[in-house]
Amino acid sequence: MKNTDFVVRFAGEGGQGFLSAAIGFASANTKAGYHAQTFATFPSQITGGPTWMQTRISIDPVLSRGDEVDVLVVFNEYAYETHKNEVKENGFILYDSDQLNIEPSEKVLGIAFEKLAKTTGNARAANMVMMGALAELVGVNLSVLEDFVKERWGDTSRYGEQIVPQNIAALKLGSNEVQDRGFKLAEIEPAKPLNTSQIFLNGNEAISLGAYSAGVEFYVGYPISPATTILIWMEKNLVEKNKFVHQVSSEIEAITAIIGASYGGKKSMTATAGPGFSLMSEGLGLAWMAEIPIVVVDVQRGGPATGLPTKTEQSDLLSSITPAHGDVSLPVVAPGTVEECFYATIEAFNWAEKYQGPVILLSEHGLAERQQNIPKPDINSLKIENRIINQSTDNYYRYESQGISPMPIPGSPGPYVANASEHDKMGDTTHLPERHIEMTERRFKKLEILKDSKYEYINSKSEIILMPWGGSKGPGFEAFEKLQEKNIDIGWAYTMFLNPLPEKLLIELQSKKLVIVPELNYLGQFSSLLRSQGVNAKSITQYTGLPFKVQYLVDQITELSSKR
Amino acid sequence: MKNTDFVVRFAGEGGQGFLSAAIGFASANTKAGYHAQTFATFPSQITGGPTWMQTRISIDPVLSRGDEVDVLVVFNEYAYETHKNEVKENGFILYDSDQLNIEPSEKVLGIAFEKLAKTTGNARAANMVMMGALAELVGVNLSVLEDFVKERWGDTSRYGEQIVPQNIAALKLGSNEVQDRGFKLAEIEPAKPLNTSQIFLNGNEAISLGAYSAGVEFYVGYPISPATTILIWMEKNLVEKNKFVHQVSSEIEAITAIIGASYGGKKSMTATAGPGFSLMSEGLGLAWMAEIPIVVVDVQRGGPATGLPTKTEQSDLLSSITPAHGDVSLPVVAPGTVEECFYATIEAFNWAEKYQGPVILLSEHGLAERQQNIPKPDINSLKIENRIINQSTDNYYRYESQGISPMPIPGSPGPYVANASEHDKMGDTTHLPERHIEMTERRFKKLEILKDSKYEYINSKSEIILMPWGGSKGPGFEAFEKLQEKNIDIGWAYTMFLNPLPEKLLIELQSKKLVIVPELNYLGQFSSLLRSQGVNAKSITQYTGLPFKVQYLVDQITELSSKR
Amino acid sequence: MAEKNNPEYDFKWCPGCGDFGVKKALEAAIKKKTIETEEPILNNVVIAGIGCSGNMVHLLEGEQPYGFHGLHGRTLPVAMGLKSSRPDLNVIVVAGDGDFLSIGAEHIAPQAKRNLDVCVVIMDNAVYGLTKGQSSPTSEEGMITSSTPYGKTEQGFDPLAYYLSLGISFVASGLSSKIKDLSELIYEGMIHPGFSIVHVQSPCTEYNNTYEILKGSPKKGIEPLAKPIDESHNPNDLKQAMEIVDTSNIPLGILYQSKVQPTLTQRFEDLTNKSKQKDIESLLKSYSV
Amino acid sequence: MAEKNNPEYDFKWCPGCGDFGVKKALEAAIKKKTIETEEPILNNVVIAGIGCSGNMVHLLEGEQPYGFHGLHGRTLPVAMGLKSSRPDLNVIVVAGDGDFLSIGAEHIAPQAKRNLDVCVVIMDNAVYGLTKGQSSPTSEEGMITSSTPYGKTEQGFDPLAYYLSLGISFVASGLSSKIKDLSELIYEGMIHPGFSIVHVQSPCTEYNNTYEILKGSPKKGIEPLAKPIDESHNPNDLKQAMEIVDTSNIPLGILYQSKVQPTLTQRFEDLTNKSKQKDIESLLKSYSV
Ligand SMILES: Cc1ncc(C[n+]2csc(CCOP(=O)(O)OP(=O)(O)O)c2C)c(N)n1
Ligand SMILES: Cc1ncc(C[n+]2csc(CCOP(=O)(O)OP(=O)(O)O)c2C)c(N)n1
Ligand code: SF4
Ligand code: SF4
Ligand SMILES: [Mg+2]
Ligand SMILES: [Mg+2]
Repeated sequence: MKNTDFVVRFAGEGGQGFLSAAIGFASANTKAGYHAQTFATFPSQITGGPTWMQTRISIDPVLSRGDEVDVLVVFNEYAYETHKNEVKENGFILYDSDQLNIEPSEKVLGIAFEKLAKTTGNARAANMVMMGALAELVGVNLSVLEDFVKERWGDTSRYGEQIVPQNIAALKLGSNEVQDRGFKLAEIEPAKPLNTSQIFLNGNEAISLGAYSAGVEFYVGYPISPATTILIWMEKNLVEKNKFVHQVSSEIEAITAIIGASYGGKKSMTATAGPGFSLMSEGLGLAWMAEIPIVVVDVQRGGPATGLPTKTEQSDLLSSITPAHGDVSLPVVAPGTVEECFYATIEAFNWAEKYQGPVILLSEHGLAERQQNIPKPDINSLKIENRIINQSTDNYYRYESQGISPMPIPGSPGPYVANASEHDKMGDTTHLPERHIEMTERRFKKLEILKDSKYEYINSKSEIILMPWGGSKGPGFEAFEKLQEKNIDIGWAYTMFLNPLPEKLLIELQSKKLVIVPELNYLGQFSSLLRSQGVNAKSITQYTGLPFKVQYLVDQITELSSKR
Repeated sequence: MKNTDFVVRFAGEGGQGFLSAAIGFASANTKAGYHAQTFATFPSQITGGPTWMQTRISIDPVLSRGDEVDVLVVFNEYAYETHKNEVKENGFILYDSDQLNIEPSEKVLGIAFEKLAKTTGNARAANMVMMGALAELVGVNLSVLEDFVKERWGDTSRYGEQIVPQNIAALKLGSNEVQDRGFKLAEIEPAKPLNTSQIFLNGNEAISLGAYSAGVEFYVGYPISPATTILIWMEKNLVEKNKFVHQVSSEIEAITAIIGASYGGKKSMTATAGPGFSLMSEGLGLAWMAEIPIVVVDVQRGGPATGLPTKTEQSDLLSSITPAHGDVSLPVVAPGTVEECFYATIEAFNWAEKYQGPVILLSEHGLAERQQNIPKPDINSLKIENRIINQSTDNYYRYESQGISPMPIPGSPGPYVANASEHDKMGDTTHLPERHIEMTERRFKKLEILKDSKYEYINSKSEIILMPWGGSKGPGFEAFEKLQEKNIDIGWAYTMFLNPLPEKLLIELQSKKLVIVPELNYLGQFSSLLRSQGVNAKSITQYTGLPFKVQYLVDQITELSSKR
Repeated sequence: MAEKNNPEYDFKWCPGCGDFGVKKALEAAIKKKTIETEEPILNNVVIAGIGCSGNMVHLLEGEQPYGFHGLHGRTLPVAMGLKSSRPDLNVIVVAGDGDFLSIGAEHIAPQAKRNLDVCVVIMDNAVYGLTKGQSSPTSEEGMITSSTPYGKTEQGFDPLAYYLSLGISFVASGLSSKIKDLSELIYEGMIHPGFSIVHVQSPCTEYNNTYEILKGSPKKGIEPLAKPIDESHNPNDLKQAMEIVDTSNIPLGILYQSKVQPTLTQRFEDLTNKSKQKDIESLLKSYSV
Repeated sequence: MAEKNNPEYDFKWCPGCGDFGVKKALEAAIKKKTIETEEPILNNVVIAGIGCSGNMVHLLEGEQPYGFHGLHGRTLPVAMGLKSSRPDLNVIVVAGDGDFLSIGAEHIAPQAKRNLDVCVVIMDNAVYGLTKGQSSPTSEEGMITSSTPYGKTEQGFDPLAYYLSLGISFVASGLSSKIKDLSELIYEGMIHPGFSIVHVQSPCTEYNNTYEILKGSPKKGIEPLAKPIDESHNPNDLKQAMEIVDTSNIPLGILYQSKVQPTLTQRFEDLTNKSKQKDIESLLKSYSV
């Protein structure tokens, strides 16, 4: 029997260089038409420290990191001890016998990566020996890696004549070594033909590209894991005429600066993580009150306060909807996959410009740090919303209508005061009760136009619905498929649009016996939100700093749904 | 028939000095054993601007400001035009004929306050003329005011010999004027004997006294309406050995400074309002994470962002429970009356010290600015909780147990790191999943000990329960009494302890057909919280910047409960 | 909306408040700039802090500029976002001493180091007016206010010395009652290419009436605290400016001006010359498998 | 917990990181102080910022002081709360240049004006270490970092000049590799009665290795940037201190020290002498009807 899917985990010390090999291995396979996803967990220290990364390869799109490990590649003793028990019964452990020694067995195979590499004349091809060995182990055709090598280092003017043949030789050395010793998982099925070209990237890159596609013109931010790479992307790519990007002195400066830029007519965004997001509370209230479109990306990390900067969690949902004092209910869009990171960012901008206010894009460490192939977006088919700008010259009042009103832009007609205090139609402060009523209702009524968003709804007749959100979508859907295989009667609902929820979906959910929400937090934040909206929802929670495993979800869902 | 209750409204221009008269009138009546409550709304400008204040006097404790006005006293044209329609059918309008002229009628009476006062030799006794007239109008015995005058200015060494006889003469002049012209509401019934001595103060003073009684040792804050008067109180009264008070540079400094002081072993507090509260988000998460007891008072004002600084609202509830990113659920205590402001503050300190974390005391502009008589607290009967301090010298670990553990105090044994990052038993940073699970559960488990708090529960068999919170308690209870008079089958539930709710009460509420929540916000924040906890709750909302009127509640409740 | 006529706006300054003078000076400066540059008033944006002073943005009379009245202490970041993305606008910040130097103090140095091209007008009354009379950073040590009933226990903060030490490229000091001089300073600040601050003594008649001290009183034999800078002063000389601040009580005029530092806008333009023009297709292509 | 032994703690500085030297110096200074004052180590509290540098609080070896590892940028307010309410403690702040001078910059001036009696040790590597190499306020203009790929577009911030301009009552400058000197500076800062800052050049070998520039290299003919302050310098002379900062690149030693300003604790004690002792009964009584 052939394999359709396998997981390789690489574990060692940060700085040993195997991380790039892991990504390279994934990338090489995507070039051959396979699907790949990487998953990594980093230590908080800068260099060194126990690190591991896992790559899952499949002939179908990859939904989760994979519960179990088919092949474990270890580079030191500690890594071996920590990870050995996660290898499947019929899996293998490949170790770098230059670095450590393990009692050999039919499961355990040592290869001296660097020593072998040296025989090609290039000691730095050690990674290639490892990859060649791996390809043989998991049954990937060596040509996949050879092609990758040729493309990666093919530019001889840059890399010289030697690198490609040396690396290919190294691949073969590794592959032969495994073959000679008779280790093999199973051949992997050939890749299925894809009808769109693919790109390979992580969630933060997808968000950055999404923002660029949506037409972001102004970005400022303050470094914070795991959002920093968005700042870095922008600093590199938003340096253009009529655009502006800058690292500012704090998140408070960031949030108020993007409000200033948007007030000036520019599509504006910042990205941060929990601690920075909390610092933005007051500014978010200002954008809501003065009705200024902005997009704030919160790439969630673990825990409250400084928390767990390098771990994943979905625990900022409640505070992202009501981050500040007073009556506010901020629109929240939460992507569930790397692909959705791209589209959700565009939707967030569209929402912000349409309803004229702040929108929270709620991503996660687990998405930000995951590398994955996704279909290359078709830029021409994107629907980009742009702000309605006031053109009227006489006696136009920004806040007069009850509903969306065109925004005047400084320099053009219709001057008004953008005011964080309660105000009248021209934006001047007022304390009249009738004005507070009118303006409060105006602000909330605008949310109505966001209620027709898209959602997924499968097996809608079932009385029990599985509805994860954000990055738990992947393992959730894999669990859903497994439950269906088992003929368990369960439906599937999913949307990126968490607040306001798509109206039709909400009405559907309200009629269900039970909505099960897998989510990575303690409080069961989304289910509590659903209950407050009249849905009988119950969470499956996890707060380990890691994503769900599929089997855990299958077990939990089975238990919950049978109780009823 | 005699009266048991009346309302006088004073309206004019800020700075005209009638505000002190209004408070004096209330205070004088409390000295005679009546109950009084004032209600004021101020303009945002500093001097001048339309201002009014209302005083309600009753033979029973006063629950709300009073829906309708028995006597309106006006000092200018604008005030007359603005308020004239709020006078009861059989009420009166008294105006200062030194300042304005109104068509006389059997309802409208003009007196030249200052001109008359001059005849006593003291033009500044104009307020006394007004009060004398008022006493006669509402049927309060003049001796009540005379006694007040004697006490207030009796110190002849300070005020001279003349003031008292002049003021008493002025009172009589006013009173006679009304008598001569035959105006009269009705005699008020004699005051009922009180068995505790009373104090007369506003909500912020009650909070300050409560904090002092609870043993506050450290207070820093930043001015903001309507919380500033707490800072001012502390600056005056917390200047003692082993205590510390200071105006700091921002709310961010305030929140982190009180955390530092509490870490050092001191009972610590700050007070703020919406915008300042939002700035404290990150700090509140720190106190939750590092388990540092603090009390943060949020005196709610109107609106999001800068909002409505001089109006009342109850719209910070949701953001006070989850003010920050990550899994947090902050304990919230919300007083409903001036008296409860005192006791709630003590409870907030008790909670903070008991569960070792931040507690939010959620007050309101409407309580802060209201003057009221309350029974003088019996200091000796108060239950004050103090922190359990580590005494153990060997190998004590602050975060080892699952449950409340004694706190080491710098200078004493048991050094640890108070850490905003996830940590191990000694407070050092760690990223281990098992530690994040353990510590998250530790933090939430501590809330369990707060679930046995007190609550009110009347007519508990009814299927429909009325359950206001905070300052809506007063008008809510008055409405409840009216509904009972009408034999409408409805129960009453109330607690200051909004999060976590008293467990027994919550179980009760979960079994009810409907819980009706009058609250001053748009979102229906408390009912949404109740629904998320399995209670079928529905709000009566109002977002005008003003408190509820009783009749409005009676109508709304009647409608809601009959629909079912 | 050409002229303003707003019956619902309900804030007024107290009689005699220094901010009235600042308002007149600002109106005149904006007018002068629109005339000289022939730009419409709509190209002006006034960004206001929270405080009595910040109400300026609603009280300006005549043809209206754009306005922004946001959060306490956050004028500069809003101005930074607006000006860096819209260099064509004339951006003016108006704020109080509490707003600018206490809760908002963190935002000054960054703009100084970037040389953000906005003009800041500070109304310093050494007190928190709008919250009814607490101490502010510029209140002197020992000063009795509602929040310092036994006297302020912090040294007073010297804003002019602070601005100079940060190398802010235009620093001037004015007095609210000298409207014409003040207007000229604000105008100079607005046309200065870079970060400019006009720090105005604007007394609070309600909580800290310093008119007499500032202007002096020949009758009572009180020397004025605020005096014009000597004509011989060279505003390009930072050292000299610092000495004036050190020795004179409240110097009035332009203390320092430097035009050599590039503005943030110019700095960013330099970057755009260094980087390649991007487009979404080429960006996507760089992620191709 | 006498000695620290914590297998779960998972942060390490990179090989060669300057913070190692600062750690040794700090340990020695604390030790010296506990010996000289015969106070237990438990009277010491180390309040750390967020950054590589802040991990100091977990890495200190030997007998343990108390520690506080809170939020990015908020060391000073925590120290203010702790020290003002517990003047008996020895409070030490350790933070990085980003933590202290960027997001936390607003907190410096207030402590300077109060003369809060804590000792601050800044590990300046002119870069954000923990977030992997972005620019910081002290990075020089034009510096290439991950967040400034075309060069930093802000002027570099001069922390020593800034401290002096605020009148901070003890300002010293050190180098992480000169452990003994540094330890002495920190010790002096700790025993100084008032606000003291020891600003340390502590290179980041990973993202901004400045060892060679700072220490110089006779072999390569590179003059050291960091040089001891001339012995003739009088640290009580603020003007002279400012000149040194202006002219020398990185002066090492005590730049300024003033003992005349009262500390915040002393200031507050003065108040308590002015106010009457209160008790709850008399306070309640003042509200009697
Ligand atoms: C975050 C926040 N904290 C506090 C306040 C309350 N507040 C309003 S104005 C003000 C101070 C005003 O002083 P200043 O800036 O000197 O202006 P002035 O009124 O004296 O002109 C304060 C503290 C607020 N609006 N927001
Ligand atoms: C509010 C907030 N914003 C951002 C961060 C992310 N962050 C952690 S450390 C750091 C900068 C560290 O630089 P520095 O203070 O110079 O310390 P170093 O690592 O260089 O020692 C940042 C931005 C955070 N933890 N909290
Ligand atoms: S309080 Fe002071 S600053 Fe405010 S308006 Fe009145 S005089 Fe002006
Ligand atoms: S990244 Fe730099 S500052 Fe951080 S530990 Fe490594 S060398 Fe030190
Ligand atoms: Mg002021
Ligand atoms: Mg640094």
